Amino acid sequence: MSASEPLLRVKDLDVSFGGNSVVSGISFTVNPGECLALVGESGSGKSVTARSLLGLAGPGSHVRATALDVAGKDARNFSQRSWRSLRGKEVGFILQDALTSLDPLRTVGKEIDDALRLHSSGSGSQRAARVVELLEAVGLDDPLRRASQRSGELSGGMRQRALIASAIALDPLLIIADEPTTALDATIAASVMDLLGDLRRAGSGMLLISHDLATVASVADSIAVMAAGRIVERGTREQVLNSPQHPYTRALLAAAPAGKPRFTKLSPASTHPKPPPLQPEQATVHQGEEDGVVLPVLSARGLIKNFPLSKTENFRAVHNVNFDLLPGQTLGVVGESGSGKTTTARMALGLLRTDAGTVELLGGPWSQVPESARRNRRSSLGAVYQDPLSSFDPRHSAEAILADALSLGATRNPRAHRQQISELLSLVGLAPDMAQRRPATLSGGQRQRLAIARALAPKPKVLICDEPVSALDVSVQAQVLDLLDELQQRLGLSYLFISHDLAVIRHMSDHVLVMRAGEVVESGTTESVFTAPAHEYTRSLLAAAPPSLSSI
Amino acid sequence: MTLARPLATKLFPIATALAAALVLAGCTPSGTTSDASSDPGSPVTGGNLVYASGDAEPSCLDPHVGGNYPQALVASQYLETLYTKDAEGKLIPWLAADSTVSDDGLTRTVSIRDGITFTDGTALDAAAVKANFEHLLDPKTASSTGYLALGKIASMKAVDASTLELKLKTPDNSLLESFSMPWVAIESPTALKRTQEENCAAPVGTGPFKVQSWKKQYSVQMVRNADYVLPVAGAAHAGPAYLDSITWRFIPEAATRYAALQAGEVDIIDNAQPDAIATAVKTSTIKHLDAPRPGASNRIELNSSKAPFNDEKVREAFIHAVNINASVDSLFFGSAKRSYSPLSSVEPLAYSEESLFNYDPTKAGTLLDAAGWSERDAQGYRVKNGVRLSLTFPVSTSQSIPAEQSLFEQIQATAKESGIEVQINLLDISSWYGELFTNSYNLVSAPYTKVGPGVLSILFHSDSTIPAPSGYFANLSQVKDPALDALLNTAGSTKDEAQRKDLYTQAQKKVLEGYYLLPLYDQQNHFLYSEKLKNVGATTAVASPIFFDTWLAN
Amino acid sequence: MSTHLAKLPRLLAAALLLFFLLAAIAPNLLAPVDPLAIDPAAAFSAPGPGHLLGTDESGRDIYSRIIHGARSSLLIGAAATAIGLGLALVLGTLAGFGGRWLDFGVGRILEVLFALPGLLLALVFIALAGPGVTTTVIAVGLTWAPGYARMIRAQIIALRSSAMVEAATVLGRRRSRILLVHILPNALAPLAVLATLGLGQAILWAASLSFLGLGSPPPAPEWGTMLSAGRTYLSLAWWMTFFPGLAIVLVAAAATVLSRSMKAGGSR
Amino acid sequence: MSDFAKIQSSPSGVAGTSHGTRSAARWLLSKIMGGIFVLWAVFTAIFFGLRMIPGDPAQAIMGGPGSQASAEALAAAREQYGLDQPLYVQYFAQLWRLVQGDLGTSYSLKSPVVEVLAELLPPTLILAGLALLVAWAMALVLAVLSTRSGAVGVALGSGLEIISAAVPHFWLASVLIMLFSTMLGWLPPVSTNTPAGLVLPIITLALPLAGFMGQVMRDSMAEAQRSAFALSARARGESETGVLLRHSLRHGALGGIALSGWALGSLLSGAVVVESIFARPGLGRSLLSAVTARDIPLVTGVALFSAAAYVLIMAFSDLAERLVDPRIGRS
Repeated sequence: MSASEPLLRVKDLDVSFGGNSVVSGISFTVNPGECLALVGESGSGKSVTARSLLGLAGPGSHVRATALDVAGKDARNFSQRSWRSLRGKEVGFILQDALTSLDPLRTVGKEIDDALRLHSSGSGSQRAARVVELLEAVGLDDPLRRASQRSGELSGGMRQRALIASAIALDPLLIIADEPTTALDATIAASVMDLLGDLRRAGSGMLLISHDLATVASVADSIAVMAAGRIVERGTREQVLNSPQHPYTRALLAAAPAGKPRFTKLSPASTHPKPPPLQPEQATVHQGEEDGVVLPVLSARGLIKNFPLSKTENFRAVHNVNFDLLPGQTLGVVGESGSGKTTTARMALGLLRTDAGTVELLGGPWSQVPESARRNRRSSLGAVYQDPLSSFDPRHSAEAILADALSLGATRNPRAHRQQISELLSLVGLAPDMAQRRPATLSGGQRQRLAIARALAPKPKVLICDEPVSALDVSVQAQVLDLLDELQQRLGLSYLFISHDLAVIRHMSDHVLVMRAGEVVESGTTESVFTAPAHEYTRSLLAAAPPSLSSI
Repeated sequence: MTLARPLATKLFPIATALAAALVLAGCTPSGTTSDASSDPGSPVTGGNLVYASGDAEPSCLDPHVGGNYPQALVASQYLETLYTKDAEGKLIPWLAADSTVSDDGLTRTVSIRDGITFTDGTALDAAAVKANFEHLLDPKTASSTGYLALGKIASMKAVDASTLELKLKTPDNSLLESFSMPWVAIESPTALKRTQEENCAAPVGTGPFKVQSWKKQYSVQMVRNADYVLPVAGAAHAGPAYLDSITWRFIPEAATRYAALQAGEVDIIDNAQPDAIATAVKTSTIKHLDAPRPGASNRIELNSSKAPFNDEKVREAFIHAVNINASVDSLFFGSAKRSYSPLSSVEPLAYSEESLFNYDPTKAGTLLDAAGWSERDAQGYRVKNGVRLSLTFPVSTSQSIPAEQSLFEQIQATAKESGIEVQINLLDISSWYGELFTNSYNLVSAPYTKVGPGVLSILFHSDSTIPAPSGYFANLSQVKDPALDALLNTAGSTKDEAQRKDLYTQAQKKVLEGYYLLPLYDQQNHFLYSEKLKNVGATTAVASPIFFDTWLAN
Repeated sequence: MSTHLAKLPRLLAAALLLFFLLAAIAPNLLAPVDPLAIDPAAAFSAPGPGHLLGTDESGRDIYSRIIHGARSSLLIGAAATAIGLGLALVLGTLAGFGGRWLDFGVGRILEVLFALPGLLLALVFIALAGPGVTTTVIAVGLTWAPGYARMIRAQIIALRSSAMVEAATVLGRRRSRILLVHILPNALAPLAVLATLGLGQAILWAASLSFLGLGSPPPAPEWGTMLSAGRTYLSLAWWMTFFPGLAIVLVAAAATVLSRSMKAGGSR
Repeated sequence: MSDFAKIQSSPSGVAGTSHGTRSAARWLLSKIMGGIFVLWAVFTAIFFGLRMIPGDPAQAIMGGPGSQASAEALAAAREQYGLDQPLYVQYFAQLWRLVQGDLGTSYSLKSPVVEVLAELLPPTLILAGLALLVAWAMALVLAVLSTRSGAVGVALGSGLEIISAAVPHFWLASVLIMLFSTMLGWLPPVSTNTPAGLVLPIITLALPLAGFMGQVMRDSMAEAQRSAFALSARARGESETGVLLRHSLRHGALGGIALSGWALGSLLSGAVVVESIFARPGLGRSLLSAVTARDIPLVTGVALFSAAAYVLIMAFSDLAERLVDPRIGRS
């Protein structure tokens, strides 16, 4: 086939499962050496689209298109056999989450070798050599050893690279990557993106699927924005990012916190109803303020926590961490997985005994007193988790959960607290009719709102938020962040805000703590840390972060 | 040698055949009791007979130890007894040549046949017999049946090689009958000197076969005794047995056992179930041998020692309230004949009284009303001052065949119609004995095999209500009647045959008319065998088959 | 197992269990004939208009015996399962909350119970307490307890460190309250699945025990007992064995199907 | 039932389950210690449990209460078997003998329990072993075939498994005998020394077991089929059969392996019934008779043996799992 001919030509692609359509009227083309990014939030149908390009839309799916040319062949009525000859050979597919995309029971080498073996290229020894070569190509150290390991023995980044290696084993003309960097730490995500960039430059066409405009911005030539199974906007990267036409695209761009100063709204204002007027005593901010000296509401000194790996060796989870959370302010804690963020938070919450060091809450001893002494003071400290659903008792309705929190556990009978419950619901922007729903039936955003409402019920002074938005879609994340902002302003709350996402941290925090391997490598005001990073690790983090879209 | 007595009228589907058999029978010691047996043709030497036993595998092949019927069955192939019975059920000397008793009946002299040797080469003589009796009476042997049979022996002396003199505590006119039971069979004294474990594994006797090997839970292998000498020349052929060997397998499941016979895996099975017999007799390939056991009949004992059966009226009422005949006919397909006697029909002195046992609910009703069981409770059971007329009936799963258990269930059902509650408890043998020893039963059915009417004293003499150290007692209806005791005592010791017969008849009348027991039928002992097997039917005095004359047609 | 195909067996299973439940509650509704009424004349009559599923050796109607037997059979199953679960609950909770040593101890006990084949456990127990329905029930329950206990323990331990419990702690709830309000109820939820499953299995086991002559006393119609009684007459009257067997198989299978679908529903 | 089997097989409770990274030696040691503990506990439990059974052991020695054993005889037996000593003395004496590998003398069979076991073990092991193999084969074949042939196949397959897992052994046995021996006359109803005689017993034992295992295997296989790695394998151009054989099958096998310890128990329990129906010599049959005969030494022997077997199997299945699945033992 000539270079001019597109690798992928899709026209009016419809995919439906048992009657209800999930993708409809999608058309696009990918030319050799070109990278098209398909961006959309969960449920927008982007993954289904990607899979239907390989005839893997799944059982019960019904795929129709006026044109579906893959690698120059009309794939509309392909037999399984011809699909198979296509997969892996002409088209490489990189799946969403590398954790589960490699068979845990087989060695990485075998998994990669499969692609070679299936399309019968070379003898066993030749293939083995090629496997090592590939692993090296995707930047894995000690490829020989890696080839003999199973995915369980590899880190997330390594797995993703191994997966890529298996996808590019036969230098396919076209690579389809479905959320290749989700669930990866920023630095690793960046390097994986670079790797994909190299592949593209090497001449293979690429279809990149992602929920996040920022991540694809660096690689994609053109971007197609998907919503509800349709492409709402398509154009070059510059067009889409700088002069978005469709309101949805605009909303998406607006929702990205990167480069937005504190307290600027990320979501359209109409996302939730106006809250009712507040009781005065809640409005008072900055208590504990004596002759100009602002006392911290939550402070930690020399926190240390070790987890025993075996009888002999320990894992150093947190090492000598200090911080002060000032009233009405937000202290952001940023770091990659395993940096000790969450352990710190759990010690601050008094859920985890400290090996050394102390935590003080509102000037009183906290970490070193027994739980019985903490219990009645807990009402002043709330928590919001990454996965709200698991933090609710699945058997209780929203109102029951709130009633329980409001009554300090005295009752789960909503009647006792009708008034406050409805207030709380509207405060976090949940419609009253959500009261009877069980958490499992709520959407991700609604769950997080409910979690916040529960945290607020005992009228706390301090809220500890551990990755509160990382499980949410960009637009929903924006709403939740806005909500947190708003609540802080109106209730004078103090946040200990933990996230791996620099953009989020920057948007939310007054002060920032950068953690790595259990230690605080840098701390200071958000401005100073982000504009003039002192520590080299902070710099590398910032470098790895996707560029703030406005800066393109 | 001897025959189980044919019961022409018993197997009604094949009655004619049996009649024919009777005519043939005479004294030809061949399988003529088996149905439809025409001329077996000329004997063939050789072959291995596979016998499938449904009984529990004996824990010891020496019937001296313990002493139960399964042991008797297998031991009959390699052990022989001092006395035995002939076709007419007459007691005849076997390993013994003759026997005399002193006038006071306290000295019994037994002369031993000579020219007979055990399969280990030891010669049979008075000393050998003495050694056997001592073995039986030695507590370490833990003999139960044999021990009881010789219970009256006070001392013994081998006068010379062929004469044994026994001194008795009291006269015992059933001693010779006892001698005819495999549990007092004669073994090689040399072999008896071995450890019990060894002797249990391979007893040594004078029989037509000898034990070769014993694969636990699978089979006992026996081979022909090449230099076998038939003690009494006569009907049976002389010289060694026709069969090379016998494989004695243990197949507890009735259905499996019969299936094995059908499939030709085995040549003969015991404990044949009524339904199997009924179907088998219709075929030409499988034949039937019915050899009812001697001693007591199968019966239900009514425990007269406690309420409600301490009242004779209630016992009589119960007996009239249940309809045995209908059940027996349907459950046993005519393979079992109703008995009205405490003794087995093979016992010459058996006395039966049919008139006492007719099914008559109305009579039962009036009797019970008379006895004060007039009110009825919600479930329609009779009540007497607040107490329900309820009878507990422990049943041993290992001692009652399914058909019998069904019979009991039907008794339960018919009794209910007269307002009598019967509670059947199916128990394993140990628990079952437990119930008996604690006297927590009103009804019970326990077989008892013994040669001769002497069994009556074991079952109905008041002495038998006194439990042995183990707690065991045989008088389960717990009759305590001095008059009866007297009858049994004299009957057991008299030397006058006529008087003995008369006294035992009176004794039987007494227990029957006292409604102490409800006779059912003879102790069933049915065998089914392939028609390839010829000349089956010879049995010992306890009706265990012997395969000396048997051959496998090819 | 959530294709439309899986729906049909689910419904069938539910219908079956309901039918037998009805039979257990109001047998006379489904089978007016007295299951104990004997009729020697009509013994061994084959299935037909007179007797839907034939008669047994005493001429009793097999259909009505199966229907009337449902109660005792289901009761045996239910009771055994209840005992098993009850015991398991105690052990599991002890292990789950009693701290390391108790957990260790209980763990060992469970191991030992596992190491003994169920039937041996049952036989020894029956020998110990004497045969009868009650002992059979307890014996069967006993043999199944360790499995359940292990399950409950795992559940509780998983819940102990769940975000839910953490959240409750942060809200200042007492340990005891968390245990009662959050952990136990959620740990028990999956037991419904087990119970359904156990029912079928327990009935199966009780049947095996009555095959070994350790079942419920006659004439009470009980499936296991009927089955072993009929075995003797297999060649003569197959229906005596076949239909009670069928009843057992159906209930056990239905219970399995149902519990599987319950599980699927729970996980969805 | 698969759920139940899973519970039964969850490795959590197994002697010395491995947590953390642990050297093979440590693992082995923990297994051995755990095993010894289990054996001791079983011995103790059975010893005292059986002593609680009503009835005088001496009776059992004299061949049950039916035997009218004389007082002397009983005394002799008590003395011979050391039953006249206080219980704790008996306990420690037996424990000591056990350590030396002596299990005492069977009351009913009058011969050393060790010999009895040695004689009855092989037939049972042959039966159970073959049954296990056949069950494995059946389960695998059924699982693969049905998974291979789509939703209908799965429904059919699991239906078949559920039914066969719900069939009582003795019922199955009787039906098989009627069918293949009485009606068709293909196979002997009693097990003989010929291989043919083994067929029916093995099927009887294997079928229900296969039902259980099949369910577990299919569940884990179905999971694998739906998994992301299966998808990426397909995306590599792997055929459905390839996915099934190269990926799902291992995961299915894993589910099956975990079951073997539980399977052993059910096999031994099944053997009790099967051996008595098909008149096979073996442990199961002797267990039944031993319990009813109150033969304490024999019951203890059988119990100890099966416990030992259980411990061994569990160790092996644990080992096998580690070989198939490196995740276990790390994590």
